[in-house]
Amino acid sequence: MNKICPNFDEALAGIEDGMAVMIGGFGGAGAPIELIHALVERYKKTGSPGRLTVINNNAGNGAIGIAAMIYAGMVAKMVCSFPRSSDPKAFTDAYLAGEIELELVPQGTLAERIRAGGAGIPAFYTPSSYGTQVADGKPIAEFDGKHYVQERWLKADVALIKAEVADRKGNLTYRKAARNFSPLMATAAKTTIVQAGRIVEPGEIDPEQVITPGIFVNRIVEIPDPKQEEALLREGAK
Amino acid sequence: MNKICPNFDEALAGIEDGMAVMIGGFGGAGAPIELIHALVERYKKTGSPGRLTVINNNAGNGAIGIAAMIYAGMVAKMVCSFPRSSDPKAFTDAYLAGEIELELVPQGTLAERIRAGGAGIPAFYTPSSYGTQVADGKPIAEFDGKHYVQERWLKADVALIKAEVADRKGNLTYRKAARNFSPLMATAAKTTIVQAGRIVEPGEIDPEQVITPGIFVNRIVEIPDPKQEEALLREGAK
Amino acid sequence: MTSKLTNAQIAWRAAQDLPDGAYVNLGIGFPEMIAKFKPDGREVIYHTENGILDFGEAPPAGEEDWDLINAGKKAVTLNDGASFFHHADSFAMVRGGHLDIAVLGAYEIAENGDIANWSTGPGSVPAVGGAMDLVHGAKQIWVVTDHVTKKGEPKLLKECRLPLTGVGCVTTVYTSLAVIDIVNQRFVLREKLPAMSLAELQAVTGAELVVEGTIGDLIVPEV
Amino acid sequence: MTSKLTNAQIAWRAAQDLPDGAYVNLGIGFPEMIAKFKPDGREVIYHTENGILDFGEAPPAGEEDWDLINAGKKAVTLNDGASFFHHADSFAMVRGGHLDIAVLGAYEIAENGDIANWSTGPGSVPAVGGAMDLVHGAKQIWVVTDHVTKKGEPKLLKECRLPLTGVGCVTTVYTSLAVIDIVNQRFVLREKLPAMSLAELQAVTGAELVVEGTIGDLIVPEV
Repeated sequence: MNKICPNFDEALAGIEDGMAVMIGGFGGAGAPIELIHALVERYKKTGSPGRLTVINNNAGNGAIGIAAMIYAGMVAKMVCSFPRSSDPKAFTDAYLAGEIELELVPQGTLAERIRAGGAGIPAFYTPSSYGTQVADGKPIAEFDGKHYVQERWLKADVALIKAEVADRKGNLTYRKAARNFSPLMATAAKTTIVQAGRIVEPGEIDPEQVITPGIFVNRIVEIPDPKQEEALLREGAK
Repeated sequence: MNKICPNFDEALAGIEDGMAVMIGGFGGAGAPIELIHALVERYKKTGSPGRLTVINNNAGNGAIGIAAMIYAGMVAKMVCSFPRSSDPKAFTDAYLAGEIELELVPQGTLAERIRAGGAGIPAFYTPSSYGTQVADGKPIAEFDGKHYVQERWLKADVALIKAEVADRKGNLTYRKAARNFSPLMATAAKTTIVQAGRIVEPGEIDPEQVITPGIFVNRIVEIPDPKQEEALLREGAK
Repeated sequence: MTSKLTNAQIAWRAAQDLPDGAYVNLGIGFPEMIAKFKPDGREVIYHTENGILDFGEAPPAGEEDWDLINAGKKAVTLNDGASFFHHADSFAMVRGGHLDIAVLGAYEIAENGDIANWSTGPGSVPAVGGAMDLVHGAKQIWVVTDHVTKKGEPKLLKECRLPLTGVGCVTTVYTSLAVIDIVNQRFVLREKLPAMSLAELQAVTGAELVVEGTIGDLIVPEV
Repeated sequence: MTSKLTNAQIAWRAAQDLPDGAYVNLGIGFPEMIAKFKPDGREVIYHTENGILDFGEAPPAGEEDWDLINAGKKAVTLNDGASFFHHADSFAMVRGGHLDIAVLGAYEIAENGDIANWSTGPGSVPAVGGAMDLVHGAKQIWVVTDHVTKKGEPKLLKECRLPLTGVGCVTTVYTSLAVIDIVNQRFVLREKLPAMSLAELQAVTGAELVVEGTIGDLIVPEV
């Protein structure tokens, strides 16, 4: 068992037009910049994969990462909780021009829907969004005298995530708040593709400290010294 | 903020007749033997707390731990997935005599119901038990052409769990497979009471390696060199 | 109209009510200022949606670690006893009722505890973040806000007009003019600026201010 | 009736079908024996409900760590690359379809894939454990079992009579006499003991055995 891929072509193989792609990260922390840009390059060269549904907490910042996907024209729909950022122009322009669809999901519901997708829970109830526009059209149920909204699981064809350390069996650790959605997304995608800053031998990650067990990971590509989205933006990346 | 209690009396204060008590452990791994026996001693001295509902994967083994609670007559009801063990006499006799009620819950559903209790999810759907007696009387729903059973969250008044390391703020780590249900139970009880093998200063547990964040913990009592239920049984404990 | 509190002063006032040992989530922006004014001697543990418990102050400029940020994407530091966790665990803390207090900003607050703080209606890009979870999660939901809009219109209303964030959830409102609890679907006035009469305050409030017992003086230092 | 496979031989036969790189949960008792017979050169990763992935063989007697056990409460060891997790994460692996294979014992299996393996009916203490989750979780559900009960009655039936563990979930049955896939709610015979005729096998099977293509010889070494 060796999940390590020698290059982006192998790591990103099989990502096709119209797929749903979960992308880890909250703000710049955990954004798998190198994986995203390899996919953007592929799209620019081959015209594919396009018409993607992208699932992330945000909707891009500046002109890198998910914003670069939007500028390239690869994204048909965003599923996110907060499509704003310090520089949300890429998404905002496309959205106001009607070129990109938005499914707005409260952040905790987004996290729970992804977890449910990975955990085989097709639907659950949450108090979040009850009585608001966001709940329009969703089933409502009462439990113990309180109202709740039924939400469905969220799955994806592919997850692109960033880990700090990985082994060939797919065990992962993350760095600080770069963990965020990534362990959930790893469970909810058919194919989970990881960029890891460092690859170690199985057993070198303490079994007590594995955050994502290898069962949830399909492919790993090693990216030492990965770019950090927020740092890039502050350096003025275009 | 100091959640450390100097003795069992303070740690176990407020546990009253009729309460629901979650107890960590799967088999002997993670069973908080010292906490349980302190509670049994209190019951023997004072007659309280009795008529308890105990939530654990199993229903006691031999004559120690949960089995000791049953023999003492403190337990009115067990909620568990597998009320068998190498020596299940305590539960079996009480059950067949009609002295103890059993709510049998599939193991994954038990875990998910406890997690839901801690996570504010009042109900969820699972494929588990669909079409079986265990689903009798529960709402069924169809999602994407497949049938699922609606299950409710499970909460408790008190959780008794065993950790390996704790700090005064309540951050916990566990030892190997002694983790099992304990991190879930810590989230689902009004009062979570922990016996920890070792207490360290806040910051000594790496923030990446905290398994139960302190927000879920109310009281801690230090029990160095705790007894291990399975080891006790094999030594012939009565 | 008399002079009113600055945002920093509103934050200061709210901070005085932080109990020792509380677990608190401070919303993005204005509510974040509350941490600065926590009274000495009280230990408060801050939660941020993106997976940190017990974070500390901002690091000095130039020493930021952009993998160590809060929900507002601002760099933070860690206190001893901090922990990291993923987003589902983070919102289990929120939704599961484990936070003592969540503090939010608001466009409108209704006397029944409804809050509108995420959308100014059609035409803008909607963004909700974690607010719809927070309003249903914490034991107390505080709002910090100017008492009126920039146009001088009441933000405290009989009913919200903007799209709701949550129904019946706000427990206390700290404004530029007053401190108001929401009890049994009524605005109960706890404190007001001493220079302002009850009638003056009522005139800029869109629903009845109920008085129960003494109205305290809202006195806040320069901060 | 001809001689039949021992449990160890049934386990050996099932083990030959373990694919390289598979994630597998072996049920308590008899199914656990399968791990012993895994063909060399294949890497199989074992999951246990109580929160371990990639555990290894039993430790030598006297070297057990009773905090390091499998779902059958037997002491195990860890392979390099193992991980620990809590029960909800463990069953997320199960229910979420992340396991390739789960292997269970059974009292009865029906031709539509129903399985009964948890209750022999009223009068006993019921115990279900993780079986009701496993039967709906793994991509393939294998059953290892004697072909008939101790009284010689068929365990493979048109319909189960005992309380069900799961409906329509079993994919392959490895018995003491045959290997049978369940395809489109029919028992499709893949292999049988060479010394046994199809008619003899059908006579101890409670539902029709469908033949599609060649029937292989079920040949198993002494183990």
